[in-house]
Amino acid sequence: MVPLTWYLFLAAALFCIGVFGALSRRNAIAVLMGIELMLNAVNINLVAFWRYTDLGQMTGQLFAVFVITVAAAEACVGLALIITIYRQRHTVNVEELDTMKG
Amino acid sequence: MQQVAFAVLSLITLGAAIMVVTTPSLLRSALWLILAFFGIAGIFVLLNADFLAITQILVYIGAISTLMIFAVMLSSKVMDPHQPRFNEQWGLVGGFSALLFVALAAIVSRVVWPVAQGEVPVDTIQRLGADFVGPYVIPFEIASVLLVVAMIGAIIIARERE
Amino acid sequence: MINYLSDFFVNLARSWTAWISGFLPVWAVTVVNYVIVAVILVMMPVIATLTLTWMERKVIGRIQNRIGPNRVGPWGIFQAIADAVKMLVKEDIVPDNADKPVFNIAPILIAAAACLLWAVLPFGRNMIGADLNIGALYVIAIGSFTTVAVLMAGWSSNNKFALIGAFRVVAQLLSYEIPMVLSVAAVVLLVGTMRMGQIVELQTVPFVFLLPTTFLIYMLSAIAETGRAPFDLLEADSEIVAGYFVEYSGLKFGWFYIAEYGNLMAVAAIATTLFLGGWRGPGVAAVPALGPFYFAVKILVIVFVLMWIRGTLPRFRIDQMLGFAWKVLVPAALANLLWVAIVLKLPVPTALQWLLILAGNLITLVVALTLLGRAAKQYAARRGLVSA
Amino acid sequence: MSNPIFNLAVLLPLLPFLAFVLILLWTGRNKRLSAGLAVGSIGLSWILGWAIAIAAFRVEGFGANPFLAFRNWLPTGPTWQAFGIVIDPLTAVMLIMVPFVCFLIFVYSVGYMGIGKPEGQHDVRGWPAEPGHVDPLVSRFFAYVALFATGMLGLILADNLILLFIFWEIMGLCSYLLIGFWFARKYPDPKQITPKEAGLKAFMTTRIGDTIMLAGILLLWIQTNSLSFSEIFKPQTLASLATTTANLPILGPTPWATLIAILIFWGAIGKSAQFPLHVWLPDAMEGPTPVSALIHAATMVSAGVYLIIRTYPLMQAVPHGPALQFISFIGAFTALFAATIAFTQNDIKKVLAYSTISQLGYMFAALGIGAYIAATLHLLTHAFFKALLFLGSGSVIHGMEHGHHAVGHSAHGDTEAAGHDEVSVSPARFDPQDMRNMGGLFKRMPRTAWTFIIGGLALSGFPIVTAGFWSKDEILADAFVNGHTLVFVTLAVAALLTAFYTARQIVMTFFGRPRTEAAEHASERDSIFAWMTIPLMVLGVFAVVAGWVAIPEDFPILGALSSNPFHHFIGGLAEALEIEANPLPFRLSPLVVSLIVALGGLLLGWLVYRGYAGKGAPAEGSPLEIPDPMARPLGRAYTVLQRKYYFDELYHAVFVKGALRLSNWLFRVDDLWVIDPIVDGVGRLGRWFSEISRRFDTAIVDGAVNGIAAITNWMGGIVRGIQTGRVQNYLLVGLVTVSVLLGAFLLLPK
Repeated sequence: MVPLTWYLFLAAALFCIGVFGALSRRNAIAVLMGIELMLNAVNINLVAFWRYTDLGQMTGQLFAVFVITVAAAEACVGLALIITIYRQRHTVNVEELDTMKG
Repeated sequence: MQQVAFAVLSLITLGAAIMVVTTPSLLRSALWLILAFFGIAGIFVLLNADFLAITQILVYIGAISTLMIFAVMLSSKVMDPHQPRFNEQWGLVGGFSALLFVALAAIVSRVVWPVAQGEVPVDTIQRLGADFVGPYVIPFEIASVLLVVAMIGAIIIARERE
Repeated sequence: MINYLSDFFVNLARSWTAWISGFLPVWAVTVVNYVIVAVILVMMPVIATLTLTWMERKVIGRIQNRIGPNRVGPWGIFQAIADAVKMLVKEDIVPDNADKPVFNIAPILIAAAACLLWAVLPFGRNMIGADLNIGALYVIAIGSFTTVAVLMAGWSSNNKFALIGAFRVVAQLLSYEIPMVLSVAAVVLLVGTMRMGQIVELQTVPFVFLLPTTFLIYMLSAIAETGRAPFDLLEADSEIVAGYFVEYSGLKFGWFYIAEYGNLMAVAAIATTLFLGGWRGPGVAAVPALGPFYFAVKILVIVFVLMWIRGTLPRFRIDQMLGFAWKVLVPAALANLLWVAIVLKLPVPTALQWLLILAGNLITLVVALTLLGRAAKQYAARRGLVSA
Repeated sequence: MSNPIFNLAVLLPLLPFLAFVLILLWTGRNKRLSAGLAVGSIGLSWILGWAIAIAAFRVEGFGANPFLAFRNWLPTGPTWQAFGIVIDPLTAVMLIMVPFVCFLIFVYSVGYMGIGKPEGQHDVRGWPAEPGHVDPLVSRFFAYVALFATGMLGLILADNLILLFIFWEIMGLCSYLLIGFWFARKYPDPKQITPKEAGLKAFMTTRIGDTIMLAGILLLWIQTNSLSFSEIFKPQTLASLATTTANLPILGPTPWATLIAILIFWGAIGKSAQFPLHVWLPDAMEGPTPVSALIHAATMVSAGVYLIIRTYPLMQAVPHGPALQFISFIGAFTALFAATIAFTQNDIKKVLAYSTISQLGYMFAALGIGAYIAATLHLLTHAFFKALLFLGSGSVIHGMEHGHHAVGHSAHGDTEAAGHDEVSVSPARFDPQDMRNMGGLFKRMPRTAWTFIIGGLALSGFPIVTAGFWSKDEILADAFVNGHTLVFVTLAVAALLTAFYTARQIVMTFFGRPRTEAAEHASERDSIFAWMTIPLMVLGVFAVVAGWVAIPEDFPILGALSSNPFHHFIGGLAEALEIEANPLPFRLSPLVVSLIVALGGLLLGWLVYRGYAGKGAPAEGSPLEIPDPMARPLGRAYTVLQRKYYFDELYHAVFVKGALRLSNWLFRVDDLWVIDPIVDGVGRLGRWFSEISRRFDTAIVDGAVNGIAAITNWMGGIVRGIQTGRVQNYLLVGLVTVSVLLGAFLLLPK
C-alpha cells in the first residue's frame, strides 16, 4: 500500500513544475500547458485525499471531475484567445502581449 | 507491487512534465504533456479511481491535448526554435518554484494526515452518478452551463471577423 | 469429454493454468497468463488484416463486377500473406527534416490503440481480456486516443498533404466522437452498467431491436471513426494522396494498414457487443463454446455491410460531413438518449418501456429523415441541381 | 377542510404579472394582442378568484381556521419573513370584488382606449388620442393595469405585513405611472395641473403616509419579532403590545399598540386620501378614466380601509383606545369635509373623486366606532357603485367628445398642440368633463344614463333596493346603537350632502336641455360603447344586489327573507380574532334618519337644480357663465368650498413657498452682509498682494511647480517599471510571496 504522503509529494512536484512552466515559457500555448499540469496536480491531491480519508463519500472524485470540466472550458477559451491574438498580432509570445504596460 | 507501479508512474509523470516545460519544440512538449497525462491516469488507477482515469484520457488526451496540438500547428509559422524558449525571468521562477516545492514538501512531511484505511466500495461509479444528480446537482448544472458558455465564447472569440 | 468441449476455451484455459501452476509460483502463473492473453489480443488486428483485406478485395471486386484476387492460392486466399511479405521487404524511408522520433512512434501508437480496444470485448461467456467496470467508456477513450496518433503522424512527416490529412482527421474524429459517445451512453443507460460482459449478459433481446436509430447512429459514426468510405476524407486518395500516412512505407505503412483493419473489426465487434447481443445465440447456454463463433459471425456480417457501403457510396465533402455530424447525428442521438432516460423512469412494466423506447427511436428516425430530405431538396434547388 | 383549490391562490397575482411581463417584453408592438393578454389573464384570475371564494363560503367555521400557505424567503436576523398567502373570510369577500371589478374595468378600457380603432395621424405618444383613434401607448397602459392587478391581488392575499407593504408599494408605483399616463399633455392655462405633475403629487403625498407606515411596521417587528398576521394577532402578543408602553416626548407613556396602530393608520390615510393627505386624489383624475375607476375608486384607495380591517385586532388592542378614536375622528371629519367640497365641483370626475374620499371617510369612521362588518360591507358595495359611476362618467366624457367632434371644431385643442404650440395657448378650450357643458344627455346616451343613475342612487343610499342603503344604514345604526352620537350626526349630515350632490350631478348631466352643441350631438352609438356599456350594466346589477347579502335579520319584513349570510361569514373571522361584532338590535330612529337623508337629499338636489338644468343653452356666451344656483345662498362660503378650502394653496404656501422663501432669505443674508464686504476687502488685499506675489512668483513658485512636476515625472518613471503589463511578471510576484510566506511560516518558531 502506498502511503498518502507519496502522492502528496508527487502532486507538489508536479504543481511546481507546472508553475515553472506557466511562468517561464515565452509561448502562450506552453503557458497553458503549465496551467494544465498545475490543475492535474490538484486533481491528484483531491483523489488521493478521497482514497485515504473518506471513502464514505465521493467528494474528492466529484471535485476532480469538476476540475477537469473547468480545465476543459479554460483550455478551449484560452486557445481561442491565443488563435485570435495570433491572427491579429502574428505572435503567440507572451512577452510581446503587454499592451497593458504602464 | 503497488509501490513499484507508483514509482514507475510518478517517474514517467514527472519526467514528462519536466520535458513539457523544457522542450523547445512546442509540438514535442504537447506530446510530452500527453505522456504526463497518461502517467496521471495511471496514478488514478492506482488510487482505484478508474472512472477518473478514463475521463482523464478522454478529456485531457482526447480533447485538450488535441486542441493544443491544433493550436500549435495553426501558430507554427511564427515559432522558430532558435529564439529562446524561456523569458528572462526564468531563473528567478525556477528558484522560487524550487523553494515552493521545498516548502510544500516540508508541510506534507510535517503534518500528520488523518489516514483512514478502508476498502474501496465496488459501486463507486454508481455513487458518483448518484451524487452528481443528488446533493451536487447544482454544481453539476453550473459546470454544464460553464461548458456551454465557454464553447459559445470560444466560437465568438475565434470567429474570423469580416 | 463432451462437456469439456462444450465449454472448450474456458476449460482449456483452466487446465492450462492447472498444468503450469504445477511447476511455477503463483505470480509467475499470473504473469504468464497475462502475457498469453495479451498476445492473443494483439494478434487480433493482425488476423483481422490478413482476413479482411482479402475479404474486402473480393467483396469490392464483386461489387465492381470484377473477380478480385485470384492468383495466389485458391481464390487468392494467400494474397494477404503475399502483401505482408512485400511490405516487410520494402525499404523503410524517413523523409528529411521530418520529426523523426514522432514519425517513428506514431504508427506504433495507432496499432497499439487498435489492439487495446480488444481488451474489453467479450468473446464468449467468461472470455474477456479485462472486464473493466468502465468498459464502454474505455472503448471511447481509446478511440479518442487514435486522434492524437494520427495527428502525430500527419505533423511529423512534414508534408502538406499529410498535414491537411491530419487536420481533417481532427475535425472528423472529434465531431463523430460525440454521436458515438451519445449512442453508447443510450445502451449503458438501458442496461445500467458499463461492463461489456454484463452488457452482453443482460442483452436478452439484441438492443438493435430496441434502439435501431441509436444503432444506425453508432454505425455511421463508427464508419467515420475508422475513416472508411464514404467518410474516408483523411485518406482521400484523389485529393490528398494518402492522407496522414502518405510519407510512410514498408513496415510502418503496414502498421497503419493493420490499425485500419483492426479498427474496422473492432468497431464491428463493439457494435456486436452493444447492439447485436455479442456472443449470444441459440444454444449458447448449453454449449458456451459456440459463443465465439456467433461473435465472429456477427462481426463478419457487420464488416460485410461496411464493405458494401464502401463499395457503393461516393465520398462526402468535408463541410457536408461535419454538418451531418453536428446537425443530424448529434441532435438525433441526444433525443434518443433523453427519451431512453425518461422512459426508464416511467413506472411501467419493462416490456412497455421497451416498446416506448422502440417507438421513440422510430419517431426520431422518421423525423430526422424527413428533415434531411427537405434540406437536401432545398439545397439541390438552391444549387439548381433539380428544377425545384 | 382545506380545499385543494386554495393552493391555486398563488396564481391569482401571478397571472396578471405574467401578462405584464409578456406585454412589456414582447407583445408591446401588437396592441390587440397586448390588450387580449391583459384581459385574458385578469379574466382567468377572476374565475379562479370566484371559485376560491365560493369554496371558502362552503367551509363551515372558516373564520376560525383559515387557509395558510407560506414559504420563508427573507431572513431577518433570528426570524424569517414568509412569502405567504392567507385565505380567510375577509380575503374571500375581497376576492369576490377585486378580480371581478378589475376584469370589468379592463374590458371597459378596451373600448375606452379605442382598441381596434385606426391609428391617429397626428397622435403623439403621451397625449390622449383623437376620438375614434387608438391610443398610441395603449399596450403600455394595459401592462401597467395588469401590474396593478398583481399588486391588488397580492395585497389581499398577503399573510404578513412586509409582503402587504411590498404589494402596497407596487400599487403606488402603478398609480403614479397611470395618473401620469398622458405624460406629455399640457394645458393652455399654466395653473391647471398636468398629468405629469398630478402623478408626482400623488406619489409624493402617499410617500409621506407610507414612510410613517413603514416606521410603524418596523416598530411592530422590533416589538414582536414577526410580521405575519397569524403571529401578531395571538392574544398574548396583542396583550403584551397593549400593556408595554413607550415613552414619547410629549404624550408621555403610550402603549406600543396605540403608537404602532396610529403609525400604520397613517399609511391608510395616505393611500385612501384621508383628511390631511387627501389633496392628491382629485388631481389623480388627470389619469385615464378607467384608471380613476379602478385605482382611485374601487381598489387601491380602498386598500387603506382593507389594511385597517386586516390589522383590526391591532387597532383595537387597546379597547376604545386613542387609536380607534383617532381613526373615527379622521374618518368622520373627512366624510363631511369632502362631501361639502363635492357639491360645488363642476368637473364630473372631481365630484366623484371627492365623493370617494368622503365614502372612504365613512368606512374609517365605521371602523373607528367598531362597526367592523359594516365597514367591510360598505367597502364592497362602494367599490361596485363607485366603479360604476366612474365608468359612467368616462362614457359620458367620450360621448361629449364624440359630440364635440361631430360638431366639427377639434375636441382636443391640446392634441394638435403637441404638434404646434400656438394652438395650445388658445384660451377657449372645450372641456368635455365640465358638467356645465352637459345637460340633457339622458335621451342621447340612455344606457350610460340609466346605469349612472342606478350608481348614483346606490351612492346616495336610495332605500331598500340599492346596495349603498344597506351598508350605510348599517354604519349609521351601529354608530347610533353604540352611542357615538357625534359620529352619527356627522355621518348623517355627510349622507345628506352625498345624496344632494349626487342628485345635482345627475340632474346637471342628464336632465334638462343640452347646454352646448357637443351635448346636443353627444351619442353612444360608436362601436367602442359596446365595450364600455356592457360592464356598466353588469356593475349596475351588482350595485343593486350587492347589498342584499347583508340585510339585518330583525329588519322589518325583509329581514325574514334573508339570514344575513355576510354578517355570519365575516362574523366568524371577527370572533376568531376576538372582535366583538354581534348583530345589532333593530332601532327605528337610525333607519328613519337614513331614509330622510337619502330621500331628502335627492329631492332637494333635484328641486334646486331642476331649474338650472331646464334653462338649457344660454342665448349668448358660454354656459360656464351661468351661476350655480347654490352660489348666491352660500355666498363666499361657496367660493371657499369650490376652492377646496384652499388646501392646495395652503400646502403650496406652507411647504413649497416656505422652502423657496427660506432659501431666498439665506441667499440674501449671504449676499448683502457676508459676501460683498469680503469681496471688496479681498479685492484690495488682492491688488496689494499680487504686486508682491508677482516678483515672488516668477522667481520661486514657477521653479517649485516645475520642480514638483519633474519630481513626479521622475518617480512615475521609476514606478512604472513595475507595470510591465506582462502577466507572467505579476504571477511571479504572487509566486514569490506565496513561497516566501510559506517558508517563513515553516522556519519561524511556533
